[in-house]
Amino acid sequence: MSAVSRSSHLSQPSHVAFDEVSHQFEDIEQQREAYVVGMWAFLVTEIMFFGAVFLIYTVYRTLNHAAFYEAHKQLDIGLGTLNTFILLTSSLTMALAVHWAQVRNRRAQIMALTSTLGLAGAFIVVKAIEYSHKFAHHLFPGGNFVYPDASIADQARLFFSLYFGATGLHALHVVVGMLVIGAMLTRALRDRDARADYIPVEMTGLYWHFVDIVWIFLFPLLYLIPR
Amino acid sequence: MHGSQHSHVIPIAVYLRSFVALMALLVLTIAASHVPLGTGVSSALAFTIALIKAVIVVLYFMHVRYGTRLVWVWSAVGFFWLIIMFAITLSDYVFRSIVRVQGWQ
Amino acid sequence: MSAHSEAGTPVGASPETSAVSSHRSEPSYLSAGHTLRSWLFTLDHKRIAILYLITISAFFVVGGLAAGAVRVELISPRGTFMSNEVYNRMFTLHGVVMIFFFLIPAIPAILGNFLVPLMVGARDLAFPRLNLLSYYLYLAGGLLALTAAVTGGVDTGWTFYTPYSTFYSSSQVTMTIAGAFIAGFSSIATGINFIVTIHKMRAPGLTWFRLPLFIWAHYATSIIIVLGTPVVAITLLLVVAERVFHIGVFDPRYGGDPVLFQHLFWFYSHPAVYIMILPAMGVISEVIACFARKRVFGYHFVAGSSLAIAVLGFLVWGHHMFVSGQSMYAGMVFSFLSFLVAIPSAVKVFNWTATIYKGSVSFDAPMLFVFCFIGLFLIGGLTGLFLASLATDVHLTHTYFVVAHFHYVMVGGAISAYFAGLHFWWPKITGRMYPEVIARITAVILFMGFHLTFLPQFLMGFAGMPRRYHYYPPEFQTLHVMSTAGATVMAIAYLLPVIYLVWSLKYGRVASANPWNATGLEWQIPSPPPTHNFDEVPVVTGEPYDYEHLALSENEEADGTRAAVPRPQLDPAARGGAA
Amino acid sequence: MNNPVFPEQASSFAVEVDAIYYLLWALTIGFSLLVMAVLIFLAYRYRRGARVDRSKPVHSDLRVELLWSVVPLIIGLCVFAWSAHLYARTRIPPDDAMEIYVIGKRWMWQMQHGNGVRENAELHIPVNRNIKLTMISQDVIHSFYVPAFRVKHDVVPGTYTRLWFRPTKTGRYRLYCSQYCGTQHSQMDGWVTVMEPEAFERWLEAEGNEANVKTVGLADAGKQLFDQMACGSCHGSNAQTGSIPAAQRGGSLNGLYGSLVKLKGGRQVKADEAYLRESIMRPNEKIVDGYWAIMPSYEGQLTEEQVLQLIAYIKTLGKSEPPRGGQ
Repeated sequence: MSAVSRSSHLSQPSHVAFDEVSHQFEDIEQQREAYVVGMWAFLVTEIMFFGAVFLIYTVYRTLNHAAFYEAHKQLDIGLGTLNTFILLTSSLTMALAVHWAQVRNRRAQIMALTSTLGLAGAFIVVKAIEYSHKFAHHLFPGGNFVYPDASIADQARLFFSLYFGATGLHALHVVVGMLVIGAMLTRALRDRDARADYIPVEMTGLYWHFVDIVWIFLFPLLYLIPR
Repeated sequence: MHGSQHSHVIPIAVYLRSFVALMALLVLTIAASHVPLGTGVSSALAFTIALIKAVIVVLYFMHVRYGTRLVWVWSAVGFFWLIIMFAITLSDYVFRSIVRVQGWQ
Repeated sequence: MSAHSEAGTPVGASPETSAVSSHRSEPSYLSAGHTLRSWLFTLDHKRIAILYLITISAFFVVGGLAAGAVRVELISPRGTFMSNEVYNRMFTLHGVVMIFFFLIPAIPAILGNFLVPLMVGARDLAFPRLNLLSYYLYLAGGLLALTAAVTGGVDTGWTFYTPYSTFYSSSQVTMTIAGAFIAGFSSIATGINFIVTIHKMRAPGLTWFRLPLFIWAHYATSIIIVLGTPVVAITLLLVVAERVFHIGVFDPRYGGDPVLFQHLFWFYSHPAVYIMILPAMGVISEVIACFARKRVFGYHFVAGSSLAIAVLGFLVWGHHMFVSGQSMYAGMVFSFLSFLVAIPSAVKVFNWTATIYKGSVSFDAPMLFVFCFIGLFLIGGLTGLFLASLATDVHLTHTYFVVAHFHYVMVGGAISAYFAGLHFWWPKITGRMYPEVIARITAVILFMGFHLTFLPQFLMGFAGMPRRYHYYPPEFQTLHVMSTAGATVMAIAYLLPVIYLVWSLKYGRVASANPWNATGLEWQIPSPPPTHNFDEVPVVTGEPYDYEHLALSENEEADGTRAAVPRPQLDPAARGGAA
Repeated sequence: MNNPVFPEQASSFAVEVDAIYYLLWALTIGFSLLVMAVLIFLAYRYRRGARVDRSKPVHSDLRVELLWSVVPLIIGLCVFAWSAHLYARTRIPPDDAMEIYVIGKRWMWQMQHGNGVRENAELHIPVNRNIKLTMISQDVIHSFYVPAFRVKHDVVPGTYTRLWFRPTKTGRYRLYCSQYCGTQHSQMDGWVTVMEPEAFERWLEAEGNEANVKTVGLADAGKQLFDQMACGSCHGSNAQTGSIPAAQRGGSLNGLYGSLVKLKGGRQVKADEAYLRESIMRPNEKIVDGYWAIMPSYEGQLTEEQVLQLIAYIKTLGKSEPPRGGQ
């Protein structure tokens, strides 16, 4: 840490532009690492948050395996696979966006962020299509839940509440991710040349890759239940 | 800590290679789901494939591979705690099915 | 103003004149802006700590009143003041407010927010805006819980066990859970802030083993907060989803399992009790080192035991569920691990006791609160073993024995340490000294009142008095009346500090920068400190708690030979220098 | 009134549980007094101003740290081992125990004896006899707690939980619900009356043919229900040989209770109450090898009491006939 003592200015600047070092940090390097470690600490909370959902799902799948196997046949594996492909590709484009932010290639960064945003939108659209199919078959556990095979209707209801719960929570995180990527995109468009500080884009990338990892585990657990 | 490699720029080739690996694993996991290996084995297989994909994303896309030791710790601690939570809670459900162990009278 | 520490005058010597504040160049953080906006939208960690102090004290009063109501109601076996419904809402309100809105945030949000940046030599926490957001999340959660309490209250107990909370309770469960859910994110924000600040913003030369133990304790607490809180967040969210959408997640009719709720709830709630006690242990280490004039014995072991508690704390939650339908073998695993987690706490207490050896002890109020802490925490910790050992837990769980155990650890431990810390750092926070004599009396009253309140509850527990009982068999009445009497004495002991600390704001003696001659970076700057804490980033060269010269000189000085000159931990000449 | 320091010991566990309890109190008081005494002595001896040797203060000593880590650990683990061993005995009921069913419902305990006698908030049991309680809740989680017997176990909706004890002293002992279950949680208590065996038999008979209580044995009620619900069409003895094609037949239930059942997929499960209840409520969960998942679920159609009656009836099946050969 460079130890030159900075003259202390009294008031905290109201708006901290990302390129500057905020007053409590010594230099840009310390600030960068602080933000990355802070982001990872936040991702740890998200990991535990989704981890608990996966635990509930795993316990109930072991308790009601037969019913869950039958109920999961209602899910459309094709759309699930398509969504996985979309999200993995968006993860690639996001990583490229961070790369180009680091090398300060503004045009490429904008192109990458736009494609990530587009792919995220596609994911939400495919998800909406899937949900509409489920609603059409009265498989939403809210009001009138109807399941053809009466003997496992109750457990199928539990399966679908876990399905809607987990994928709904994930979709919410995807939407939040889209907002943040949108903000990065507008910021990049507004600037004449790429900013020196790529940390905000890096943090958006970390968040987006985490959302992708959640889906990586969600897909086999929900869609590929073995016999 | 001075000079963390954080500003290290990763070549695009690394990203593309990781992406190809992820695609291959996606195809593998779907193929594996059609092979009747019995409940336990195929669940474990699906989980390990997903785990490998997740590790690729964490190491290469999230730059943990090139981050400082601190980032290593904080990216691993979350998943490690999940293992603790899963192992102990599921052990309760497994033990419940073992009604009585002889000799413990 | 240089980072020198002034020549601190030993306690009790001629009182500092107001000259101290006149020759400082920058105004203190308290006088750096008097508009409401400067307080409500401050990014200064010290001001946010003051906002937390006021709000948390208000919630402490609410929780205390609920406790008073419960204790008064239990004077007679057939309670005369309240109906069943009101009694159930009162003990739930006491539980929810005291745990989610007092014990969990108290020391980290007030003392931690104020002192962590000062102790590591930083100008502020890593993310000041996240810190302000944390306060407003806490306030929003608190107000939500209070509105729920006022508009009908919640009667599920602070544990929200299903299927009662999801299906049978018609009270304000959803709103109260929303309050606790939001307050959980406030706790997460504070945790993230501390982790990054302690990792990345330490002053040059301040290696991990030169950090004060207060920082070690808060680092371990932040790890637990970050790893545990999300699990209870999703669990309570699912309870709300069950109440609103009837998704059947913990409902046996749909293949669910109510015991799974208990697993997930206690996965957070047991580490949560370590979130409450670890910061308290950090305070005790600081206060004991200062008033015993000696480095804490076995510094590495005390620091290591904080981390050990944080890790082991996550493995033992099952001892809350020995009779809940959990399998016998899982119970044995949890019981074994629960005995292991008791060891680090015992090691800390033994190390504190060994610190006094060859020290130079002065019995100021903070030190009396420390003795109060050790006395009560010993009994609290050891009675935990009754509940960790399987056979006795079958008899004692769900009885008043458990109530007595966790009050000994939470009230005896965490609140005594909170008072010790509040009195110890009061001069640094407000620039005023608290009245010494009455503070010591408060500590003694607290110790007496506490035993009178909770020792009878141990006996009731062994005799089989169940928890949360509104009507109880007449044979327990004498013990209940003793407990209520003790509760009134304790109420006095909690009321006194509110009075004399507020009084000291205006009439207390003006405090010097280092009234206790303590080591530590926070004592090297004027009190109350300026907004940006340090003019130059301090360079730390020595070990923490360097009291050796003080212990010797103060005792020679006792027979009037030499005035005490504390050798500051800082080396003022070495300004800056490679980290 | 049992005084709180030495409460009444009325079951075979009580003496040993209390022994561990008093041992732990001895450790607690011992360690607390020791530490407080050392603390006060040191604080007094080294108080500021006292003229005492403070040279060469000790800051750390590995030996001492190990000593006061390992010694408490060893003591702790000894207590753990003793307690765990006793706990194992309290959780595994002996086979000769007298079977009583307990149903917890919001704010009242309902007890059912084998011969159909039903009691609310009261339980009459013979002294010096192993008693096994099979318990289930109809709504929220309750907890069956008799302090004098030192036994407690939660009563959970959806699964059977077990509790066993052996009363050693006659008398009336309090029964509590110790898991918070709502508004009148504190009024959900009752009494357990331990009687001499002869007095108990007389009481059972008197209760049995009490004019207003038409008591049908639990098993007989089960048989009526079994016929009423036409379970025999798939599981009855004539179904084995009758006209129903093999694909739609359920297995014969003779001698099923207590036997080891081989499931599809190779797992083996003991056919205890929990297995029977699950097979009635969620039949598709455990399919017996060689049969198909065709049985409808009776969740919601049978009350807990009716399920208990069916199980009591199934237990009597096959007792007269020789147990079936390995399936």
